[in-house]
Amino acid sequence: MSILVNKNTNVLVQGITGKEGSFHATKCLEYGTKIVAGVTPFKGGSRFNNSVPVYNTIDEAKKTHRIDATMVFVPAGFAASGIIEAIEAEIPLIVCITEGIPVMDMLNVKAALNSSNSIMIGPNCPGVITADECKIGIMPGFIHKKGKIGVLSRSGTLTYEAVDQLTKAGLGETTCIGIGGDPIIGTPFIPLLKMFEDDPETSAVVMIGEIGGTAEEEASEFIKKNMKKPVIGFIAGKTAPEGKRMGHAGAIISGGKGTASDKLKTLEKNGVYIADNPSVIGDTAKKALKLS
Amino acid sequence: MSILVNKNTNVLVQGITGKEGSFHATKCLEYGTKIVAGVTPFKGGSRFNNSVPVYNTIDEAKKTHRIDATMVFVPAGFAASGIIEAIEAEIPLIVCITEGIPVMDMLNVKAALNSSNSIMIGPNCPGVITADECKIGIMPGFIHKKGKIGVLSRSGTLTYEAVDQLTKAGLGETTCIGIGGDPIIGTPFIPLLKMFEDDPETSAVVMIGEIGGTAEEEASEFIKKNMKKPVIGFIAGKTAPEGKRMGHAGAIISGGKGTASDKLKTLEKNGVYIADNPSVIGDTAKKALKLS
Amino acid sequence: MDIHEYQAKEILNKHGIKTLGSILCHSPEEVYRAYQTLLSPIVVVKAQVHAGGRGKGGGVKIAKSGDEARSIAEKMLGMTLVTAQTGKEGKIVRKVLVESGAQISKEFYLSLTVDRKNAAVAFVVSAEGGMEIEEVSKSHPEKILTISIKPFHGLRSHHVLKILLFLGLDKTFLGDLSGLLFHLYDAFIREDMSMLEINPLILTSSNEFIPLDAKIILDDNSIFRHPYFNDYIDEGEENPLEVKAKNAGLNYIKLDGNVGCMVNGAGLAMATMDTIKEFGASPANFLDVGGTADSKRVETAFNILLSDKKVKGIFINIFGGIVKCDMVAEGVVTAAKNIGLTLPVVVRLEGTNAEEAARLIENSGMNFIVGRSLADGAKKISEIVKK
Amino acid sequence: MDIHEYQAKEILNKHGIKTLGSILCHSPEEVYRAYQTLLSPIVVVKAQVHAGGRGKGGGVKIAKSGDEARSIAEKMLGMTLVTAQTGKEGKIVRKVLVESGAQISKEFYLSLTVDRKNAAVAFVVSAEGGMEIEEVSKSHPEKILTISIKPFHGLRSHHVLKILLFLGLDKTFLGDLSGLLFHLYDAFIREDMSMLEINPLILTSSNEFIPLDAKIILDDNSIFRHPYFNDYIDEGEENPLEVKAKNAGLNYIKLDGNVGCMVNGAGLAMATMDTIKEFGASPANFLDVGGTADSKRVETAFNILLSDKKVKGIFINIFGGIVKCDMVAEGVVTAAKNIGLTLPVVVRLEGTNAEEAARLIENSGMNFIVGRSLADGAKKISEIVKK
Repeated sequence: MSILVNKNTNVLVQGITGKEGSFHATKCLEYGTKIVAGVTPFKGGSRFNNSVPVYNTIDEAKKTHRIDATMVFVPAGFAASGIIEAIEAEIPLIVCITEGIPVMDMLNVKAALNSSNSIMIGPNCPGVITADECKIGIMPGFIHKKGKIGVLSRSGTLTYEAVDQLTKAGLGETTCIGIGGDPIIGTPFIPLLKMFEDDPETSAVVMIGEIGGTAEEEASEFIKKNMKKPVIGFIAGKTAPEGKRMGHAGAIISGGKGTASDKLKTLEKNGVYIADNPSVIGDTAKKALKLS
Repeated sequence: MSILVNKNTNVLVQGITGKEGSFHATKCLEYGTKIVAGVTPFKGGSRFNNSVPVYNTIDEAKKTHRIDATMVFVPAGFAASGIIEAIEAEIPLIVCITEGIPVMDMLNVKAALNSSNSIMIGPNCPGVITADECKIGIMPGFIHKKGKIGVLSRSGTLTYEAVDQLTKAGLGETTCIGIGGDPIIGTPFIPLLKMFEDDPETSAVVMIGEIGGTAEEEASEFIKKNMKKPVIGFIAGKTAPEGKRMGHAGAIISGGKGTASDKLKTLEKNGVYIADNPSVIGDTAKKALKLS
Repeated sequence: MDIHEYQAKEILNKHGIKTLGSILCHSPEEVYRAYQTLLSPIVVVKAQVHAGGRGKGGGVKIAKSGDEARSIAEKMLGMTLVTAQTGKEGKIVRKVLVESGAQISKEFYLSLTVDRKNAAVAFVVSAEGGMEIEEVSKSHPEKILTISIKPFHGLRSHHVLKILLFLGLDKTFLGDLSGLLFHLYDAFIREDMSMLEINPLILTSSNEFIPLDAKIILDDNSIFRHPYFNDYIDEGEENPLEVKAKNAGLNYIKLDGNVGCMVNGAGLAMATMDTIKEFGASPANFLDVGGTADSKRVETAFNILLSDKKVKGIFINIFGGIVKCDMVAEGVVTAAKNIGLTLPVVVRLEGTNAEEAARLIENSGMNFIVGRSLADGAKKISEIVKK
Repeated sequence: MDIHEYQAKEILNKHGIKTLGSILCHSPEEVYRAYQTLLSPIVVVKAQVHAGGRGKGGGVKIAKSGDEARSIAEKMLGMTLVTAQTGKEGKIVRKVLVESGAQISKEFYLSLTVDRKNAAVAFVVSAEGGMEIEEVSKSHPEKILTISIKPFHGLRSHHVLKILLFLGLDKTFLGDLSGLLFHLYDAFIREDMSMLEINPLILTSSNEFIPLDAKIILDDNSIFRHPYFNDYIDEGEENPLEVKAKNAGLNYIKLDGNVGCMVNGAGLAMATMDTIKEFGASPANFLDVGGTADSKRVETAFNILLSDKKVKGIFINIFGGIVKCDMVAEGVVTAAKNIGLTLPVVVRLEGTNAEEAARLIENSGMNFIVGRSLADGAKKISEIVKK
């Protein structure tokens, strides 16, 4: 078991012939992801890597393929259109890697998602991976190993850091999800925490947050009320100054709100196991599971 | 039992001090409806009929009262605002009587409803009544009698005609709902049919449709697939010409679509008991229930 | 509300959509001068009436000179144009639009409507431009593409792409088509339209998209935020009785039968018409007198019904809900007396105080018959007019 | 991106929102002439810098004559303005806005922001105009009203009513307040703003609502549809190193410490800074080199880090995911050699081919130390710079 994706997930790639899209689609195929089709306007009829059929629109692709998930590499200016196309085509899972989508576009996308049955991960995220089964995203596959920890993160490479430790600690992962570093994202921590709580293979969850917004605080309240499984938390940005965007569009302390210390206080209060620095995420997970 | 409203429903009236609002609020109070508060901008602090407290906004009213439903008499130009205020205040049931709301406003209202937990009945409808318990609307209360038939209708007086027959036939009604005569309405037949199917007190449903749109056809497909209780159908407008709005904004045959004969054909095919003319609605209900 | 082609094009222009040069004319002389002004060797003279299908009825003609244009206008202005959409009685042509010619490379069908089922705005397109879309939808439904745009989705580039591909256009047209569709979508929403039909939308030989015809229906309910709608009302295009009824706040639609109907409520009014038909007679009209059937209102209604000379009898069917039936009965009797009504009238009053009302009607001394139910009343009036 | 007050007011004007007459000036002489031109007995001279809290820092002064205005400008232009928002180093004042005076009857606070939690646009209002809203929100949260407008709800009259009542205004102001709020909401969405703050919004003695100050932050990501954003960029207001980094496609933010950081990924970069701090040293910067850490890019990054003279050592922390660590190591070594780097550098490379990478670093002959983990690397660099 796992959440969101597994070895049977049929994946579409939107923007499959672009630079990023083609590079990562190849890597995903190498990992074993079942990429059944790609979409790029005006490239319909061609084949990607001499195998994956490319279509002009998702509707065209859907005529021939069952599609469970789509990986979106559409450029920022057209990403909202690409996501809404996927929502209208009723793709159950949309994973949007694209960085730099305007917030106003995301407000509309979020409204469209709310009235749909689609789940979106991202944008501005590394994607979703279920170890040894299905990778939809840009993370390095080899660091992942099937195991018992679910991973949620607003970050990219920091997630790899955590996963690497979990793998080396012999714990391994079920599913690892980068939820995205933007202020408005498709799916915040809570619905995913719930899925992990319900997933029999997941024993604990690592949640990696950062400065900006209140998503971690809300998540910790959910954890306190609704989760039996231990959650290990790390928050990046203790040394970040106020009013500056720390790389991610969503990572900003404004009006004194969204600081790491506030978040850590709330997380601790709500029973989250805190990893004081990123090097001890693996150890903290072991402790939380009473393995050390 | 009944659906949507009962004797414990706490009702708010939006536009309670207006001409229509005050007239019908009084009638509802006489029927026994628990009107707990009213809203009219800039009339906050006063009392309606020397008893019902009036507030400027729903938020103000909610500070003092539990509100289960609201009856909206706000003029057409401001109705969308009034409905969205009710959605934002998370009122579970919104009954909008107002006629003449622009369709573009209703598209937005409908989108807002889709992302909320509120149910809206109307607009341009007579309202909702559970016989002898709660009347939220403008229908004459005295023709209703507690019984076993659920009534759904796109019409006003034609509904009274049907109810009158059901009462005189000794069948009586559980809940009677005018869903509204506009092209875009809050709740079409299907979700209400489902509620009636689940309501132990309802033995059969009378569904009164008219020309325009395809709501009746969709309902009949739902009935065929999902309902065990008999449904009696009547469609008004067999003699209506094409391209003319027959009073209701939604009652129009356009491009040859939405004719009464098409609807009747589909209803019959899907097992709805057809009342050939409005005078036999009561008799048809009796036959459907094998009572005659 | 229906508006004229030239008004529809004004609205499109306001929203940045180019149409061909054109001049509205009321006389053959104006048409002659319009030909000279437009500097187009070929012009099209188009009857401005609230109805489609004008071409087949002779309401659209090509002229290659000022003289020819004038002589076309001489015949067209004042003619009664009968099309599939006017009904048998047709519409009198009071003005014509003289429009420059264009070199047409392709013709498409494009319309925007309200998608009731999805609560959305729908684009309907077809490469079969100039055809009646209802016919295409019956014979070749696969030649029509409908795309619904939910308000919170908005028109997006993938929608434009789908339309472009469906119309068989190549990549080079994407920018222009996109501009056109965004302008149309924006116009549809901002001007509160119920329908916007461009048939045909042409692609000119210089690769421009141009709406050759344009039909717009505006949502009357939004007139409070679009005062200019008032300037677009053309009562000359409507049935005079319907105009009179509307101005009196009554909802009246003229039909072909001989039983005048007076009902409260639109659904009940339709049901009443249907029941009359079932008993072998034919309704002369739809008439919803609304919630307050007082004597003043009933009198106006009587006057409108009686203006239709075909009417041989009247059926009044009122379900008195909040309003008391005896009050309505008094109003009916008073009104009938005021106007000296002589036609046979069947009155059915149901609801509060229905019995007292029946007595008032029976004892009125007028040519009134009481209907005991909707069916009974419909049956009685039908028998009377069939005599 | 931050913009100046005068630019913010230009945007507001474009959207139909009136502001006081004002003239942008670059010299005391211009300020003198501006006083004469404005025909207002009292003017306000305001420093145009990308920071709030100017009043307390001496960046906003009242003048009652042209001479007084000029002498204020003489002091203000060129001064280093330090406010709560500029940091200790302050900002140099290069231009001032001279604005007409107004008779103030009431002052309010009004801002629009993006409500992340509800995915909406939020209005924040308070009758405590002119105060710092963060302070009010801490001391008197009940004096602040936040109303979130979801995109498919839109700003509606009941929202305006709530704001009106909260601000203690009576019915007569409903129309004007409504107009202002609708314009602001429209501007916020159409111009892709992240923040729009009017503090204070004044009500003049003639009962007009006027934004006295205006602060706007634009969403850089939307620049593709707002080419005019480019004209609003004022590099003079930014840290020169940050500008240089940005132009090289690097994400760099200058801080006060002495450990230069070079990391791939924003989250890992923050975590690296935090870990350095834990080991008792202090990060000199945030720097995300992004996904492709080739020698060219690393060289540019080195140059930026070295431009900060406080930097005593560098910590390179790269998690090589898709990119191979030995390639990155080669890039680092080449870049360091090219620029003749002498500072101590701790390099931690994790991921694909990490072992080969460590060997390359160790054998490079440069002043490089291998960090075996994030913590190990942070510890080593901290110990070095603390010596």
